[in-house]
Amino acid sequence: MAKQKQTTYGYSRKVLEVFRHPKNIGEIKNPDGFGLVGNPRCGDTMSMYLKISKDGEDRIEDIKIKTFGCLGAISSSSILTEMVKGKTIGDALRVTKDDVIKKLGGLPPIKVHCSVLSVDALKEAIYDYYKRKGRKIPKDLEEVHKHNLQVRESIEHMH
Amino acid sequence: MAKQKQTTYGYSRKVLEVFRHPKNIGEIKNPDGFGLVGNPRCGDTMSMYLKISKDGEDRIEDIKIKTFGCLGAISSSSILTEMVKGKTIGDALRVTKDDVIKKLGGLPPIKVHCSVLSVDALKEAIYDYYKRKGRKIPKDLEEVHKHNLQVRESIEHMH
Amino acid sequence: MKRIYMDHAATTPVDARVAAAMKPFLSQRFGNASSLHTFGQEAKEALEESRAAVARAIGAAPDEIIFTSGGTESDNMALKGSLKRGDHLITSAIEHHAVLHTAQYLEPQGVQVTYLPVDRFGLIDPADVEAAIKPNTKLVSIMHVNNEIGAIEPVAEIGVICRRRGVLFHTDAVQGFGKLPIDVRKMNIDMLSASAHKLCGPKGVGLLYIRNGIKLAPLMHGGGHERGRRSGTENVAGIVGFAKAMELAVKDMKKENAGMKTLSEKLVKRVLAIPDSHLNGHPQTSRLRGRPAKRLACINNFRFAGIEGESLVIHLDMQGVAASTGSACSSRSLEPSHVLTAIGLKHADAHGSLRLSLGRGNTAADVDYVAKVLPGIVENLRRISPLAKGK
Amino acid sequence: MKRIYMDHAATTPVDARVAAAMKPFLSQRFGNASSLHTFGQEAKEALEESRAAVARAIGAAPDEIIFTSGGTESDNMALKGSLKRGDHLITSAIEHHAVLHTAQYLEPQGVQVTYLPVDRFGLIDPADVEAAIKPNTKLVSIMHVNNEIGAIEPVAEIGVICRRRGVLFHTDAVQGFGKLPIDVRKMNIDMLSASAHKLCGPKGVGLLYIRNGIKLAPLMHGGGHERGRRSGTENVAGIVGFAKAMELAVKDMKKENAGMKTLSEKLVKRVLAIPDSHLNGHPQTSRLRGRPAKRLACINNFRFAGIEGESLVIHLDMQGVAASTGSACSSRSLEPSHVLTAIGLKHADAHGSLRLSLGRGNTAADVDYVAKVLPGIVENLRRISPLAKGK
Ligand SMILES: Cc1ncc(COP(=O)(O)O)c(C=O)c1O
Ligand SMILES: Cc1ncc(COP(=O)(O)O)c(C=O)c1O
Ligand code: FES
Ligand code: FES
Repeated sequence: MAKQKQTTYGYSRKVLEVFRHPKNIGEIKNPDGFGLVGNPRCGDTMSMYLKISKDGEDRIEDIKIKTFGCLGAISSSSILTEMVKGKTIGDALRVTKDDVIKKLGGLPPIKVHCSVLSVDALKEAIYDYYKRKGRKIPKDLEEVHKHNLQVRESIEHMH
Repeated sequence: MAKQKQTTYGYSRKVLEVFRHPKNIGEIKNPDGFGLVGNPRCGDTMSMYLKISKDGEDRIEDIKIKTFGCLGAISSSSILTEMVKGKTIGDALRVTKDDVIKKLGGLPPIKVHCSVLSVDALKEAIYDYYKRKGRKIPKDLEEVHKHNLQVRESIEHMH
Repeated sequence: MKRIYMDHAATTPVDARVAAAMKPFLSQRFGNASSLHTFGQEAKEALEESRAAVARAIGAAPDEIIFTSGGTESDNMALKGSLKRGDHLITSAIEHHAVLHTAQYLEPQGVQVTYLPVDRFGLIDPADVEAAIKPNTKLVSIMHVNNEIGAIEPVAEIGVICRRRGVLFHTDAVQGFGKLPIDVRKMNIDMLSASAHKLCGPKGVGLLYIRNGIKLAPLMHGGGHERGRRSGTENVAGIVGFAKAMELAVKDMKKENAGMKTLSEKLVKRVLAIPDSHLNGHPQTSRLRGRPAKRLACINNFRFAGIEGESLVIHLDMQGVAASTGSACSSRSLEPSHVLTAIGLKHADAHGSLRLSLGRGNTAADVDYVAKVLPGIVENLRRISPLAKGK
Repeated sequence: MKRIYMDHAATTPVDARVAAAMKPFLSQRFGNASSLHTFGQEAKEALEESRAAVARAIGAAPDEIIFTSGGTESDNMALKGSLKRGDHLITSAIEHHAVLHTAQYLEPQGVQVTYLPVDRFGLIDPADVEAAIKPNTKLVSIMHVNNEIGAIEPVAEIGVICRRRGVLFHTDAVQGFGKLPIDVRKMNIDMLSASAHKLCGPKGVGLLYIRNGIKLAPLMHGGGHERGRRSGTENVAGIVGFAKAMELAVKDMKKENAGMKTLSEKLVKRVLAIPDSHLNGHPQTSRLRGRPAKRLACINNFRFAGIEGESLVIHLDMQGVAASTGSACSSRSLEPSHVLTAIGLKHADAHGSLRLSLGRGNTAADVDYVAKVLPGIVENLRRISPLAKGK
C-alpha cells in the first residue's frame, strides 16, 4: 500500500486537489448499469452510473458518481471514474483499492475503506449491467453484491 | 490559637525577625537548672540553661538556650526566653505554647509542635532545678520529664 | 486570505492580557512553588492568589480548588477518585468523552452506570435524575453546558435533588466556565471541572473544585502537592494565566454574553435561510419569561440535509473559515457524534453537522462572511451527494 | 540585592529561546491539534514535529513518545499502567516520590514491591537488581539520576539484565534528561519519564517514552488523544517549548557539562574547606579510566555537622542565595530526606543537608559569592546549636 506523504487535514495534496474539483459528478439518465453502496460504520454512500458501449467491446463510455462522504470517499470515487472511463469492463475490474490509493498519493489508515467503497460501487454497477444483460456473473461480483445488500439493509435507518 | 497572618517562607514577619536575631543564645556555666529536649519526628533539639535567684522568690535571673532546629524551633525558644526572663518560676510555668505562638504572630500548623518543644525545654530545666533542690515535683513536670526521657532514648540514634 | 476562527468551543486563543500575566512566571519568577527560598515563595504566592481568585469567582473557598492539567484530568479525578466497586454512577448520554469514557472504563471495574437520555434539544430532565437514584448511588455527573450543541443543563435543580438525597454531584463545567455565573454553594455543586483553554487561557491547565469534606483518591501520587490531592510541580505560569482568564471573563461576562447573543442570532437567521437546514439545539439563548436560557449563544450547531460534515468543514476552511463537525476530539473518528445521536438524529444527519462556535474575537463581519460563503458550499456538496433531495 | 539561583534541580527558568518558540502557539497558532481546519492542522504539525524531535534526541521513534503534564504523571502512568495485582515491582529506596509513593499506593492493591538499597554514594548495584527478579517480576523502575545527590545509576547495565530476563525496565530520567546522552535502544530502556521544567522548559509538560509493542493502561480517559494513550487537549505551546529546550540542551551538552564540571569542582572545594563539612554523593563527576561518571556535576549536596537545613537555606536566601535542603517537594515535611537516610546518614545529618544545584545561568562569580557567605552562616548556626562540637 502506498504510504501517505504530504498531509493537510491528514490528507495528501492530491486528495485535496481532487476534492476541490471532483470529476464525473452527476447522474446518467437510463444508465446501462447502476450501483449504490454504503459503509455501515461511517454511513457514507455512493451511487455509480455507467454507460457501456454497444460495440461488443464493453467499453465504459460514460461514468458518473454521486458521493455523500468524507474527503477520502469523494476523492476516491472521483479518481476511480477517471481511471476507468474509456476502459473495457474487464480492464476496469482489474483496478484495485491499492491502485486508487496510489493514484491519490496515499490515504490516512482510517480512510482506506473509502477507496474500497469506490471500487465496490463500480463492481456493483457492473453487476447490475451484467444482470440486465442476462450475462453470467463472476463469483467475486456476486459476493460484493451479496455483501452490499446486507450493508444497505443495515444502513437503511441511517438516512 | 493565633492564626498566622503575614508569611515569608510560610512564617510570620515576627518569626523571621526573631530568627534573624535570636536572643539569649548560649550556655550558662554551672546552671541551677538544665533541660535537654528533642522531637522524635523532626529530630530538632533544644538545651535550656537556668540561673535562679537565691532570694527565695525563685526568679529566673538568667536563661540561655541552644537550638538545633527549624525557624519555628529557633524563634519559639528565643521568644520564650525573653518572655520568662525575670519572672518567677511559678509565672514562667504559666506560659503556654499558645502564648508563644501568639507572640510570634502565629506559626504554620505543621510547626506548632516547635513551640511545644520550647515550653517543654523550660519545664525540663525547672524539673532539673527542683530535683537538685530536693523539692516536691508537680505532677505535670513529672510527666513532661517522663515523656522526654522516652523521646531522648528514641532520638539518641538520630545524632 | 483572511482567516476567521469560529471554533471557540474546541479551543480559544490566549488573550493578550493573559499571556502578559503569564510571562514573568516563565522567566524571572520561575521558582518551584514548593521551594523555601524567595523564588519559591514568589511562585507559591502567585499560585495561592490564583487559587483564591478562581475560588472567589465561583463562590468556593481557596482550599476547595485544586489545579490539574486540564478538563480531562479533572473529570477523570472526580469520577475515579470518588467511585469504587459496587457504587452506582448516574451520568448522561451527552457528556464529553472525558466523563463518558471514564464511566465506561469504570463499568468493568464493578461500577454501575446509568446513562440518562436527553430530549431533542439535549436537555436532561431533573426528574430522570431523581428517578435513577438507587441506594448505592454515589455520584451524579451531569455537564453544565454541552460542548457540541450548547445545551445548558438544569444544574441547580439537579444539585438540589442530589443534596436532598445525599448523593455527590459533579458537573463538567468546561464549556460554561466564565460564560455563565456559577455559585457552587447556591447550586449545591460538590465537584466541578473546568479548563483554561476554553476561556482564552492556556492549554494544559484545569481545575477541580472539591467541596470541603469530600475525600477523593488522588489520580497522581508523588511529592504531595495541592495538599496531597494532586502531586506534580505546579504549572505556575499556566495557573496564573487561568486565573487571569477567569478574571477577564467574569468582569465582562454580561457584556460579552450580550454581544455573543447578537452575533449568534444573526448567524442562526442567515444560516437557516439555506434550504433544508436545521439548528441542532434549543433556540432559546436567554432568559425568557422567568425561564432560564436553554442554549449557550456562542455554540451554534447546524445540519444540512444530504451533506457530510468533514467535507463541509474542509470546504469552509479552504475559504478561510475554521469550524468543526462533531466535537474536535472525534474529528478523526468514523462514528457519528454521540451527542447528535442522543438527540435523535439519524446517522447521516449526525454526520452532517456543522458547529460554528463564537468567541471574543468574532465580529459581525465574520458572521456576514460565513453567511455569504456557506450557501454555495452546501449547494456544491449537495450537487455531488446521492442523498440530497431535488435536482 | 543580587539574587543567585542555585536550585536548578528543583526547577529552572524557561530559556528565552524556549519562550520565544512557545509564544506563537499561545496567540496566532493557538489551534486545537484535534481540529480539522488550518488552525488545528498547524497545531498538529507543531505537535508532531516536537514529538519527532524529542524522539530523535533519545533514539526513539516518534510514535513511542507521549506527552504528559510532567514527570509525576509519566512516572504514575509507567507504574500504574503496567502493573496489576500479583505483579512484582523492583525499584530503589532513593526514587523520587512520584515513583515511591506510586509504588506504596500499589502495594495494598496487591502489587509486590522490592525497594533496593543503595551504597553510601546512592548507587544501585545491578547485581542486586538481577538477584531480586522473581517469576512474577513485571517491572524494574530505577531512576537515571537522583535529584538530591546526583547519583548516576547504572541504567545501561540494568537495561541489559532486564532485557535478558524478560522484565520491563522503566527509568525516571527527569534529572538526567538533556544532561547525559540517552539512547533508549542501546540502553535497553522500555519506558522513560522526563519533565520539561528541569531543562529550561516550561512547567506542566512531560513525556513518557513507551517502547513499541508495550501496552499501558491509560491514566486519563477521554477524547483519545496521543493515540488513545493519554486523553486531554494537548498543551501545544508547552510541548513545543519542551522540544526546543531539549534541542538546546542536546546541542550544547558537551560544552555545558564541561562548564558545570568546572563550576562544581570549584564549589565543592570551597565548601569543603568549612570545618566538619561533607559531600553527600560521589566525588567522581566525569569518566575516569574508562569508568563512567558517578555523579551529575550540577547537583552538589553537602552536610554540616550540627546544623539544621531549613535554617541554613533561609539564612542563605536572606543573603540572596536560593538553595534547598532535601528535595523541593518535601521542604514542608518534617521527615528527613529518604535519600539521605538511604545512603546511611543519621537523622540529624540528613536534616542538615544543603543542595546547591547549578544551571545554565550560574557563573564563577556566583560560586565565589556562595563560598564567601556560607562559612559565616554555618558558624552562626553552630553557635546556637546544642549539637555542634567545640565552642
Ligand atoms: C465539556 C468538556 N469537558 C471536558 C473537556 C476536556 O478538557 P481538556 O481539553 O482541557 O482536557 C472539554 C474540551 O475538550 C469539554 O468541552
Ligand atoms: C527525579 C524526579 N522525578 C520526578 C519528578 C517530578 O516531575 P514533575 O515536577 O514534572 O512532576 C522530579 C522533579 O520534581 C524529579 O526530580
Ligand atoms: S469515512 Fe467512510 S467512506 Fe470515508
Ligand atoms: S520542625 Fe521540629 S521543632 Fe521545628
